[in-house]
Amino acid sequence: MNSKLLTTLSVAALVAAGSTVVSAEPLKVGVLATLEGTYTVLGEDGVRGLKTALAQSDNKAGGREIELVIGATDASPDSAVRAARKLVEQDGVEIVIGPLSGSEGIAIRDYSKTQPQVTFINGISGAQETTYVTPSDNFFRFNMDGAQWSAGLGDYIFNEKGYKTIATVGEDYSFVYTQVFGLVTEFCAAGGEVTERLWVPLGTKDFGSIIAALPDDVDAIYLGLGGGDAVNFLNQYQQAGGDANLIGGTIMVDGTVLSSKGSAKDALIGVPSSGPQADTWDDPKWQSYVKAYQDTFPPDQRFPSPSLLATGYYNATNAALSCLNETGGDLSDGQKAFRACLAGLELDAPNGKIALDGNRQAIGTNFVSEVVELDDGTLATKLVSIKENVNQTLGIEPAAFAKIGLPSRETPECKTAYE
Amino acid sequence: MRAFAARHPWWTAVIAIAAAVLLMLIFLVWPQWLVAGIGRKKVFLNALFNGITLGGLYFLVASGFTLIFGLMRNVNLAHGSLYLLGGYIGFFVAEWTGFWLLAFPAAFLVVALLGVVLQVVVFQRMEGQDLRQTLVTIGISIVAADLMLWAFGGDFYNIGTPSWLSGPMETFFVTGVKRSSGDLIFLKYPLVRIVIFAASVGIGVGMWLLLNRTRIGMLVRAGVDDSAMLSATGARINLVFVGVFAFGAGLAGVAGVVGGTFQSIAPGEDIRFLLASLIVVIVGGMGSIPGAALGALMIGLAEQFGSVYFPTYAVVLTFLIMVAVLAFRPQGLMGRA
Amino acid sequence: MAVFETRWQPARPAGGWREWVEKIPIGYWAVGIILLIMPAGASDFVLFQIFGWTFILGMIALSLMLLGGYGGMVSLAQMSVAGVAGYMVAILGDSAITDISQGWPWFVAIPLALVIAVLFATVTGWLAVRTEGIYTIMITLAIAAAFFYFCRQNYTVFNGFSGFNGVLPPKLFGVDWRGPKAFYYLTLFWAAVSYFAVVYLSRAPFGLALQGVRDNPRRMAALGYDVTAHRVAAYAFAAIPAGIGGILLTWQSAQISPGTVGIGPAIDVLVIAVIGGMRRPVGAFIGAFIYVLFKTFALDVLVALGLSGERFQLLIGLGFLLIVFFSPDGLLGLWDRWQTSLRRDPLTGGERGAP
Amino acid sequence: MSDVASVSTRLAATGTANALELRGVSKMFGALAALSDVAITVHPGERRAVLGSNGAGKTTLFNCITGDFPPTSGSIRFFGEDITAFPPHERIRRGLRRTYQISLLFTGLSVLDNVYLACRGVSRGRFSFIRPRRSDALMASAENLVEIVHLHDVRDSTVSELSYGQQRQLEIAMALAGAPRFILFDEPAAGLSPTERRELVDILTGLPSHMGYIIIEHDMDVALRVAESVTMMHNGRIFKEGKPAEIEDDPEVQALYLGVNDG
Repeated sequence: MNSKLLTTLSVAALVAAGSTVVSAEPLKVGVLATLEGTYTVLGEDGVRGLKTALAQSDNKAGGREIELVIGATDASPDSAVRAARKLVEQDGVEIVIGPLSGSEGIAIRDYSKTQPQVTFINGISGAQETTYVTPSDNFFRFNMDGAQWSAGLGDYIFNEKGYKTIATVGEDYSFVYTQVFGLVTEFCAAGGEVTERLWVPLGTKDFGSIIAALPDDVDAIYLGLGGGDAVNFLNQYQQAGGDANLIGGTIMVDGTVLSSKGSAKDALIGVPSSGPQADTWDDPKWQSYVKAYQDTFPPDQRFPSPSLLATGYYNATNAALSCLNETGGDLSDGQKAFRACLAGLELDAPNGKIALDGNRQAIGTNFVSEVVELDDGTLATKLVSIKENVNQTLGIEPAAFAKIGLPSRETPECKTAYE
Repeated sequence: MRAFAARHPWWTAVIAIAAAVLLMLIFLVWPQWLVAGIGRKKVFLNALFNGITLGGLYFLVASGFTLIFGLMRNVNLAHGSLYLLGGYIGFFVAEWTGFWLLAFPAAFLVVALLGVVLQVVVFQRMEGQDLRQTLVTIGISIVAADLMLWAFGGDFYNIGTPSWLSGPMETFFVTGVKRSSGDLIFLKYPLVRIVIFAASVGIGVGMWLLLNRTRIGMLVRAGVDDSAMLSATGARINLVFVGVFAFGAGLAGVAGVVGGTFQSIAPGEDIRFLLASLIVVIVGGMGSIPGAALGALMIGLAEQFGSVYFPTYAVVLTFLIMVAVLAFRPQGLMGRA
Repeated sequence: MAVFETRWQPARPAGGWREWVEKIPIGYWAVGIILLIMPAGASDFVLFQIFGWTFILGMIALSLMLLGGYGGMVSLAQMSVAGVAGYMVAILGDSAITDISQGWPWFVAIPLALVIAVLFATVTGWLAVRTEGIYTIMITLAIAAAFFYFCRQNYTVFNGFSGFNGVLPPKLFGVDWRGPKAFYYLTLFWAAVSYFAVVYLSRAPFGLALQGVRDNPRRMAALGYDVTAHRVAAYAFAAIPAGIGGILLTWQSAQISPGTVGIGPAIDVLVIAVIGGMRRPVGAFIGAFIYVLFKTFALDVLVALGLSGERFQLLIGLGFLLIVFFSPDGLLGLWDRWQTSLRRDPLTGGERGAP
Repeated sequence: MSDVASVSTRLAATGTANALELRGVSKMFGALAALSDVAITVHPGERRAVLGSNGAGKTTLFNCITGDFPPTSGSIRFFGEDITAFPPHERIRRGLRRTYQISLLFTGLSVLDNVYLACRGVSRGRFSFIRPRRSDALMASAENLVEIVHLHDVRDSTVSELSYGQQRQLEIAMALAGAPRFILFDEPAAGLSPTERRELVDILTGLPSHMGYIIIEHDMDVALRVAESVTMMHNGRIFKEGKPAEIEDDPEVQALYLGVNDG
């Protein structure tokens, strides 16, 4: 708890709070997190990120005590809207932080339009259309979307690794479409070629035949799998003696896979991937954040280091806290001042600076990393390249970007230039 | 066999031709036009063998389910939970002792013991009340799923294979010819899958022998045919019931170890394998061990061929098979009307 | 019957409206009036979320009660039937997925959605009734899973994993039917219609025959009834309340996606029906109310008690288990037993007032 | 009443045919012959008792006649019409009824509903979604039948609440539903108290005179009071036929049956 970040933040809090009186009534903040069903572990780490941020600011912002109300979802949009409705309409929260998964995010964006008096700050949901198509005025997203999380990877594997042709294997749903979207636009623009895109149903457990069907005339294979599907793939890939070059999507190398029990994950060592964070980044701000996370929770109640879910909720919470401090906890007049602050905020996050665009979508830093084995035998991601100022159109002209279309099984086409 | 041929000459011909085509597909080097038509031989052979090995796993899970149902008319919708528990136990035993093989008896024993408890505490009390059993076991599976999530977390567990089992082995099946040298390319196949398949065939044959060649087996089979007859044999019946339940549950535990070895163990796998068992026994015929084998093989093959030849609807394919069977043979392929 | 016509003929009083109204127990009046004036006092959240959701789930559970309680066929596919109707309203009507949604007017889209749901249920029933008893539950579970996977994989019609968002009720008579009060009355109306339809049906020849099939299919066949046709027809009829519930559910969350029709929700419907009790239609709504309260507030209660919030799935499971273990007829069964024990004379064990 | 009309047309068409005519009826269960070469002729309005020890094939005979288990060989004619291959509900629609030895009632429904279902089964509108009114003709005849079997006091009770004897009476009411022309009673007196037996005899003797039946009964008192003729069965064969008095006095019968079974 003695991190530098903490000090800076609390000093800022003191300065900001100086003008207002501390006796203001507590501020109710709602949290939407996946705490039911298969993805419970992920939601729990998100909440840990949020609690880390709150602990750093002593549960206070703008002179007001923060009162947390948690709403549990099961990663389905139905449950997310229901939980949000309870937080807003029953518990009367003024700020909602969350949710976690892509389709939940879209549903909450739609819901936020019916509740203009409440501010919604996205947790970590990463669907592109949440802020790209029909954005909502009171929905802010301080994390990048799935396509942005691919930024830098295409360049890196083409130029540094020297892969000219790749094939992709991905779970058949929107998040992976979006990730492949980001990869393909960059990789193809650099001159690479994507020969084949295989889509496997979400929840595929036996990849035996899919592994045999992987093309053997490409330089590398991109894997857009997550959780149990990823673990199963890697396990069976080893059993089949696979030796192709692999590239990982963001959730292929996240904490759930890297901390899975057994040796399946070893197939990932040396695999390049990209995402909004690199576990072993030596940047002091990142290091102090990791330490704060580790200090807030005992080792058996957390991951070895914060997952990107924790970081997402952490950043969202910090954005809210710093703007509460700046406005002195003033949420009057339809939270006008608070929202103006959020829109103009440049968040000095542990994973790089984050600012918002006109759709209240993050423009941030993306990390290309490779999986390494640490001294204690655990796996982590090691930074190899940083891409800053990644915006939602991936550096492509907005008009040209719009012409590519929304991510799907076949979109985008592999082209050297998108115009 | 000859009687079948005499009764159904057309069917016999169709089956013989299909078998011949299959054998040719397996052993001949594929000509160009065939590769152009349905893809590489390697893919086909892998799908075929993977389908068979996956079928082996499904058979292990479903045979316990079908045995329990066949003898006692007990519907145990917590069967998937037994599978999952077996997987977790197997992981920890293998991890602590360092012996993969030890995971099997350990999982079998613990889960079988749980089976005894289930039979004595739950099923004996509500014999003949199908619906109540179903509901109670659904309740048990909900509770068990959360207890296991509590105990083992949401992590993915992968039971490590010993080094002598890891990696692929070269087989004598030819997948193609090297264009440059003209050498034959042989199929490489994961060793662990071969071993696991051999084990499930072994267990299947063992079960068959047990049922058909031993006194206890006769008693069980008689019970499957006519439970009224069995109750006439007196008090021993309850003991037989407990034994069979324990055995069926133990098999699910063993299957959990197998599944944890070549797939992985995590929350949600219980429902997946419950569904798989249901479909296998509906297709094969409730209460029939050969039916479970046939159903498991069909579902395994459908999943694997589906996953490479039409991945989008591969998951739905197994259900279509089930619907087709229900429509034309509601009692299942090997079930008695 | 001509044989006996000359003999005794019971004299029956001519039943009029007034007498019919007088026969309704006071409790019904009380519940009805409370439900009608509820919006005067209750918050929007209570109206929309608690009661709206209760009525919707109650309707879907009611369709299961009709099949299970009267027909003896426990179907886990009722959520899928509801989902078909919900999906069809999104596909045929309006949603944010303009590429797929046809944008047909409500008076075409809604009836058509219900018709398709009935067809789906009929096919499900036709498959399920080919086998008996416990098979039904397994086959319908498999069908529910198949429907879930199909929706998730199919993009051309069902829009795959994402499903449809922005599915809103039509602005009829200038009312925003998704407004809390309007939506409350909308769901209350359809729940009441479904409830009374099922109550009415239970005493009609079809309903009686269905109960006969439940009690003794062999005797029913011997009496000249076509048992299979009755069972399939029950599936078809039960699709109507489920379908209406599905459409309302889609409107309530303004979206429908594979998660809405997954295996979890399918089992939840069974949990609701069983908790309430499958013997009488009202059980479906009692079960739904308890389920909704639990889903909404269990986390708060657990946290308030200082327990970890994650274990509430365990609570639901244990509660369900206790009920099915000790009272297969659900809470209604417990209530009935309590009532009988009150009526029973503690000394003689006979019913009071009985000779 | 269209049913009655159609029945009368059929009656007219078949003229004076026998109510029931069995020729060479055999029923095999595997290698076991439950019935061998049975021939029985019953005239319209005739009341016949079938006697015999357990396993003599009496209930199997009923199952063959009603179509629950069709015979292995032989033919069955009902009022002149060959019904050997008909499914059970077709026979029901032609006016054949039976009661069951074991109770096959709808235990979750009321007495009146049970009888109503029986009445409805042989009429149209089995799929009707419209509730019957009290004045409905079928409902009236159901109430009437309930009255005939002395169950009027308990007509709204659930069947599971009835005494055993009342359940047997209900069975009879259900067999009388519709327009029966011929009824098979399978041990209607089994398990009844002496009072209930007297009631049963009243009910049976009070049936309209043109309504014939066959009754399987162990209780000789009951059987001989309600039957005009008697068929003795033994080991799946017809052993003797005659008037009650003749059978009672027959030494062979006494040796075989009456002596060992005192009813």
